[in-house]
Amino acid sequence: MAEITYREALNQALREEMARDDSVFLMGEEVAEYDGAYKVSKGLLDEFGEKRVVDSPISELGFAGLGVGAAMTGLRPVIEFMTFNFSILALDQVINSAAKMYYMSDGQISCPIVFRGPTGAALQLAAQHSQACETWYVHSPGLKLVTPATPADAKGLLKAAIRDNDPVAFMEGELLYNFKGEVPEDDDFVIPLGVADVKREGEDVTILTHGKMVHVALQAATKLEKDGVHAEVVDLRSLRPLDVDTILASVKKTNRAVYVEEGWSYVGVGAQIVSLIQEEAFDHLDAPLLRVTQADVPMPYAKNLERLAKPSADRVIAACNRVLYRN
Amino acid sequence: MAEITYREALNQALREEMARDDSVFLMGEEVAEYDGAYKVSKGLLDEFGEKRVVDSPISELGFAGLGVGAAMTGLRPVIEFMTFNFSILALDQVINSAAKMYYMSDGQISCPIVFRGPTGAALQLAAQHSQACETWYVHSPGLKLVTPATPADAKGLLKAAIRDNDPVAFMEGELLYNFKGEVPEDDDFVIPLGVADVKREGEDVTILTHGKMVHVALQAATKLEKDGVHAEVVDLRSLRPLDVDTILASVKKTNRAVYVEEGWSYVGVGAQIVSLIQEEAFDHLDAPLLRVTQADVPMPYAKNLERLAKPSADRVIAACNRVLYRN
Amino acid sequence: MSTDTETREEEAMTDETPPQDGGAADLNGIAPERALEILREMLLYRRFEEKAEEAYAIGKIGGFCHLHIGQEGAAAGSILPLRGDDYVISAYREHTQALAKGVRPRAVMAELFGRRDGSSGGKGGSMHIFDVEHRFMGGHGIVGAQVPLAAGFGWTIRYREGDQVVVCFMGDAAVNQGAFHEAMNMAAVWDLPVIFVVENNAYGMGTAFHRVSRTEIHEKASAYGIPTEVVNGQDVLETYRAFADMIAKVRDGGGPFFVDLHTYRFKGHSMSDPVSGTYRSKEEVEGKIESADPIRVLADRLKDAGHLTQKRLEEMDAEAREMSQDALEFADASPPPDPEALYTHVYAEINPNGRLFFDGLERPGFAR
Amino acid sequence: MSTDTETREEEAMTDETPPQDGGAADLNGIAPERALEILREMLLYRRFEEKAEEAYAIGKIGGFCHLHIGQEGAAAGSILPLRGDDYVISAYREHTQALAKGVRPRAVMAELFGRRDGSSGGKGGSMHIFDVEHRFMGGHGIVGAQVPLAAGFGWTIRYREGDQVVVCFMGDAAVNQGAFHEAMNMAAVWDLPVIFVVENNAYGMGTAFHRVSRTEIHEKASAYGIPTEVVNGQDVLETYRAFADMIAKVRDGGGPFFVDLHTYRFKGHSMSDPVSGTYRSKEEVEGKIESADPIRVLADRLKDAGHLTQKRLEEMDAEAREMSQDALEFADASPPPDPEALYTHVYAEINPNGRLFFDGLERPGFAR
Ligand SMILES: Cc1ncc(C[n+]2csc(CCOP(=O)(O)OP(=O)(O)O)c2C)c(N)n1
Ligand SMILES: Cc1ncc(C[n+]2csc(CCOP(=O)(O)OP(=O)(O)O)c2C)c(N)n1
Ligand SMILES: [Mg+2]
Ligand SMILES: [Mg+2]
Repeated sequence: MAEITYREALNQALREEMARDDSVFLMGEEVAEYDGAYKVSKGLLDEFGEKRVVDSPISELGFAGLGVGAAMTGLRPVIEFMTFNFSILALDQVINSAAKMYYMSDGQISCPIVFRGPTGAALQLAAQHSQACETWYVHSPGLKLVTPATPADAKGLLKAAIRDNDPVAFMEGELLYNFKGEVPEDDDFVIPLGVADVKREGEDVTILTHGKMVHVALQAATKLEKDGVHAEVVDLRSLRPLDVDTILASVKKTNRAVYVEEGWSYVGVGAQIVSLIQEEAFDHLDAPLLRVTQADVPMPYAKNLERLAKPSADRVIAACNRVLYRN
Repeated sequence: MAEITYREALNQALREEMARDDSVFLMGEEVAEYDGAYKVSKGLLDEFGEKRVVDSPISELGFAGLGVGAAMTGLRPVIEFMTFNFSILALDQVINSAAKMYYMSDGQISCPIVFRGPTGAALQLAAQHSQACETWYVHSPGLKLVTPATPADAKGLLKAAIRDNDPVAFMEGELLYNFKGEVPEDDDFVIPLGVADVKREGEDVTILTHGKMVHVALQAATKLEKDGVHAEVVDLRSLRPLDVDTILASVKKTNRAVYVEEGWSYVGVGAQIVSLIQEEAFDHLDAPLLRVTQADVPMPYAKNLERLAKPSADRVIAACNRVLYRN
Repeated sequence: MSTDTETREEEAMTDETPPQDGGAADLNGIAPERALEILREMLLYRRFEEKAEEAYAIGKIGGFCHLHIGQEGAAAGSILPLRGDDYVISAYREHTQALAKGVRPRAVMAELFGRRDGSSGGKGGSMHIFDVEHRFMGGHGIVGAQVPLAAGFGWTIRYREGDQVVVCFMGDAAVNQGAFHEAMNMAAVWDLPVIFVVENNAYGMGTAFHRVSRTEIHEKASAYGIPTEVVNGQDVLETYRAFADMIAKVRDGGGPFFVDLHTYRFKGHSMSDPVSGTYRSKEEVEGKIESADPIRVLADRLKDAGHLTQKRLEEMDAEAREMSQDALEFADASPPPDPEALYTHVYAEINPNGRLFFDGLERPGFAR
Repeated sequence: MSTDTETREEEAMTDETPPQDGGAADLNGIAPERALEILREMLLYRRFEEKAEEAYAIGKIGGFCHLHIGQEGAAAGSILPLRGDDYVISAYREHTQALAKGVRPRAVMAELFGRRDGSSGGKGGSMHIFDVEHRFMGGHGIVGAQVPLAAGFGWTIRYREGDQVVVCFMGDAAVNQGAFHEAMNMAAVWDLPVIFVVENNAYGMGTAFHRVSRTEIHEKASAYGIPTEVVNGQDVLETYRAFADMIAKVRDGGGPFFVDLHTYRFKGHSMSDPVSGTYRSKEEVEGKIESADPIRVLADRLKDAGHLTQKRLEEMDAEAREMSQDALEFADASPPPDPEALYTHVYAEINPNGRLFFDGLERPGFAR
């Protein structure tokens, strides 16, 4: 085990998979000469050369499609979106080409490609640069979606995503890149997709979440502990495939749950999880399932407004108290 | 009252609003000389001229953005997407420009624009031409989404959408265009957004739905009647704004509900409605809320497979029986 | 329709060094035997699609069905010079292009019928013909979306240091899509071995090209620095010659090309659209059928050069009708897909952990 | 920075008929008084952004902040010839363009600070400056997305038969976006009164333009048939002259123009990026600052022509520093937005029926 940052963990995963499999290449804006806008690809150009670490023009739709074409013909592209905000321009190639190719061709042509980059808000980047894009990517069958919250998960899941034979959206967090944590050094440290991680055990209430919000949930759980409330924090890690068993097991233990996500509420990920839980654990619920999300507004620039717009530990605590009928 | 088709109802709404307000214009592929790919704009070119009924190049992102720019400067564009499948290419302008302009400019620049066209599947159009696009449009605040199921709703709601001061996605159905129904002739027949319509009354179970699926729900309700089950069919009509009161009133009466939609399940519209109901009517529920959706596959071409993939009256009946604990 | 890589390779060779005998000179340097094969191919495309038209009329084929009739020269002339391991990708008007690349008529027709023996098992239909064995990469329904995909194929070839060539077809209306622009630029920047071919039939549905562009198709590559050729697709030998030469250059590392391939659609945009109407006159269509039917043009050239008799032509046509009839009967006899097929091939990898499907439907043989 | 429509109108007139006296001949036909105003403007832009830079360094400004320093000539020369009712739209490097169009320095600085008195009430920030009174239409963060919007403004002008002109700015990297391509084509097809200006500073972040294009910026409009001009943005008088003439043509129905406006960024891409590094050398940047500072270039021209003394220049500079300091103090004194502002202006119309917000948060004064 070594303590490294989330950024370094991603960098290691890329380096190891590129060394392991020469069909893997990285393409995106500023990934090569600039070492990546957020330095995730630091040093990869020097190590693998410009054939495998490629600076693209600002053509999200075009290079996403080029990546899909490369995947259709046997390569394993890792396409970096500088942030997923810009990937909305590329969504047609993700949904209509990548996600459907295997089905439309009746299994003749698979599409092993990873679309990665930060999703959600950082600090004061305002409305167009602060979106959580999970909903747009998880709705369509044929795609997989992974959202690591820690350095270890970032490394293990990115390696799994690159080895997976389907298109995988891999959503990181700009505010997570400097986050440090223990990561196994083993070259073959891979975390299979579809396995949630109980980041903290508890029996009073389940806090379900993914990505950046895992840390907000953990803060909330720590504060709740002081109030004698033992919250369990379940990090879904991968939204599709989804570890339904772990979700249900936790809810059946605590009989109440809160979903915390960075994005908007309407058809947010939490809506799906709530719908699933109430269908499959109806008789175990002692309270309505609640959700904590971004305020229903485009993200404002002003610091004070942005803070109000984002989910906070206090809002998570309030929701937990509500499902616990405490005040 | 006159009996006309859904297509004619839309045509009347466009004609009346264009006659009423010279800032309204229609732009899209084939809307002028060709009278529209589905003939919705029949005769409008002759009546209003090429300045106001405009054939565009196949540039969804471009003409959606041009429409937003026109709306920002005082016009009221109606942008037709030949089908919403193609609008995924334009989503950036819808989400990042139209939906956020009013907020980013702190109320200086509003964006009164309608994006309209058919959503969902028709018959055997296969994976890329058969998508229900509601989820991609309803997630983001700043947008409104309307989904009429009948000629009267089509006319009254399109007129309201054109008069609304915000960007409105108006989703029709290719298979609805020939559907006939009574429509008031009154020139000022407008149905306000945000008002659901109980298309059939009943007290045993609530079937919630929108758009094309309203008719599948009504078929199911008719068959259930024969079994002595009185199903209430609530057509949401507008998904944002959403008539929560009518939804809750019905569920509090029947204590059980099923959501039927054409699209995929994961973060589908039904997920949101289920999440909302269980939160706001938890104690009234005698059974889990169930959902009937498209099979989780890209739409297949083969007739038999397509039929299996789509929600059917039988699947709705089965779901109703489950929530009624009948078999 | 030949699928044998070697043969095609030799053919390509022949094309690059046309024999000077046998009146090849009159045939754009193409050997008469080869020209006759090309004629046979085009007759098949024509008769095949006429059968599809009949089948559609009686409801055996559903959905959208876009016929290529009138544009056969564009397909034969550009695809037949390719090798079996070269790639072809197109939009939704691709039946004859699939045949040209070697996909079996039976497999294509069965796909149009939505049957189990179709090239995509009935899941793709008319707009989504795929046959990876013959490197026919679809069949795509979103106008312009195939262009970046083609660049990706070219990327792989360059990455693997192969000598294959990609031919990417699109309609004239597709050049107004952003995807076209972004992909052309990348193909130029990275010298990708792709020939971007606009089948310029002058209309996108009911929209004449000059109504949605101030410039001509052949000017559309100027902003990228990609060499451009204008070719008359109604003369298949001219087309074949031009492509054989371009393909050779691209194979030798000559980078991308752009082709404004002039052609004409004899039928409506799709089976549900009128042949003529406000957007083009009956006279215009009839005039084109009269003067620029690629099959007639080739037959006449071969007759004039003394390589074809009316009798031989009729024999060849009879063979084409037979093959098409055979494809039709095969398709009609092929069963619909198993209901279970609905759930197959959504994902190439069903992960052992976690749930991938959320529709609550029973999946026979699919845990998740 | 003048905001008076009339004045600007007259100015525009003057520009179209340059006085032959007062050495205007040496000044690209621009009257010396006008040239001095332009200098005053550019000094303000420079000092204003230097203040912003200081404020960012001490955390008074957050998020991304893209400075225009070095490119002031491009803004002054292209925007000052406009009328008050003409439209300007840009990307995220737009502070000085906003000032040029008449937005008050105080309002712009307060927006950078995210304060109540900002041009967007603190909601937009550096990348989203809007001021509809001065027809400054933002401030857009998605590369290329402003280009179709600009076409829409042009559409409205044509629709309303107005004589206003739209100037749309974008960076050199934006020409590789599909949105640029689609919008340029429509602008040409419909003769929209828009001048599309590429501020060609040779780099998109760390990517030199020639690494992502085989052709030059000025070749990018050839596929659309839009007349193109190449202008040296570091010489503001040349720029002003060129734009005054183009604007007059567009106002008279001359349709769209495309401009390859050569300029150079003296600072890093944003406050968080290095000024130089692997992508451009320290020497290159210093050389440009030495030889092509638009303020120095103009001051020298005015001095050589005898219209400016060092003393006068210093006085003007002092005024600019004062105004910038005033803007800074005003912004710093302006309170943050009310918490309630979080919920205002999401929708222009709160429908009486139905729910629009689903976050479960209390909205003081918002039923729904
Ligand atoms: C992005 C997108 N927009 C619209 C459509 C609907 N559509 C299908 S074909 C077509 C016309 C295309 O014309 P062209 O590219 O010239 O090809 P042709 O049909 O002439 O072969 C249109 C508008 C589509 N399939 N995709
Ligand atoms: C669609 C999109 N992709 C990527 C980005 C991230 N990004 C912001 S600015 C920039 C470089 C743009 O360079 P250029 O257009 O030359 O403008 P300049 O910064 O030089 O003024 C990039 C890649 C973005 N904002 N939008
Ligand atoms: Mg065409
Ligand atoms: Mg630049």
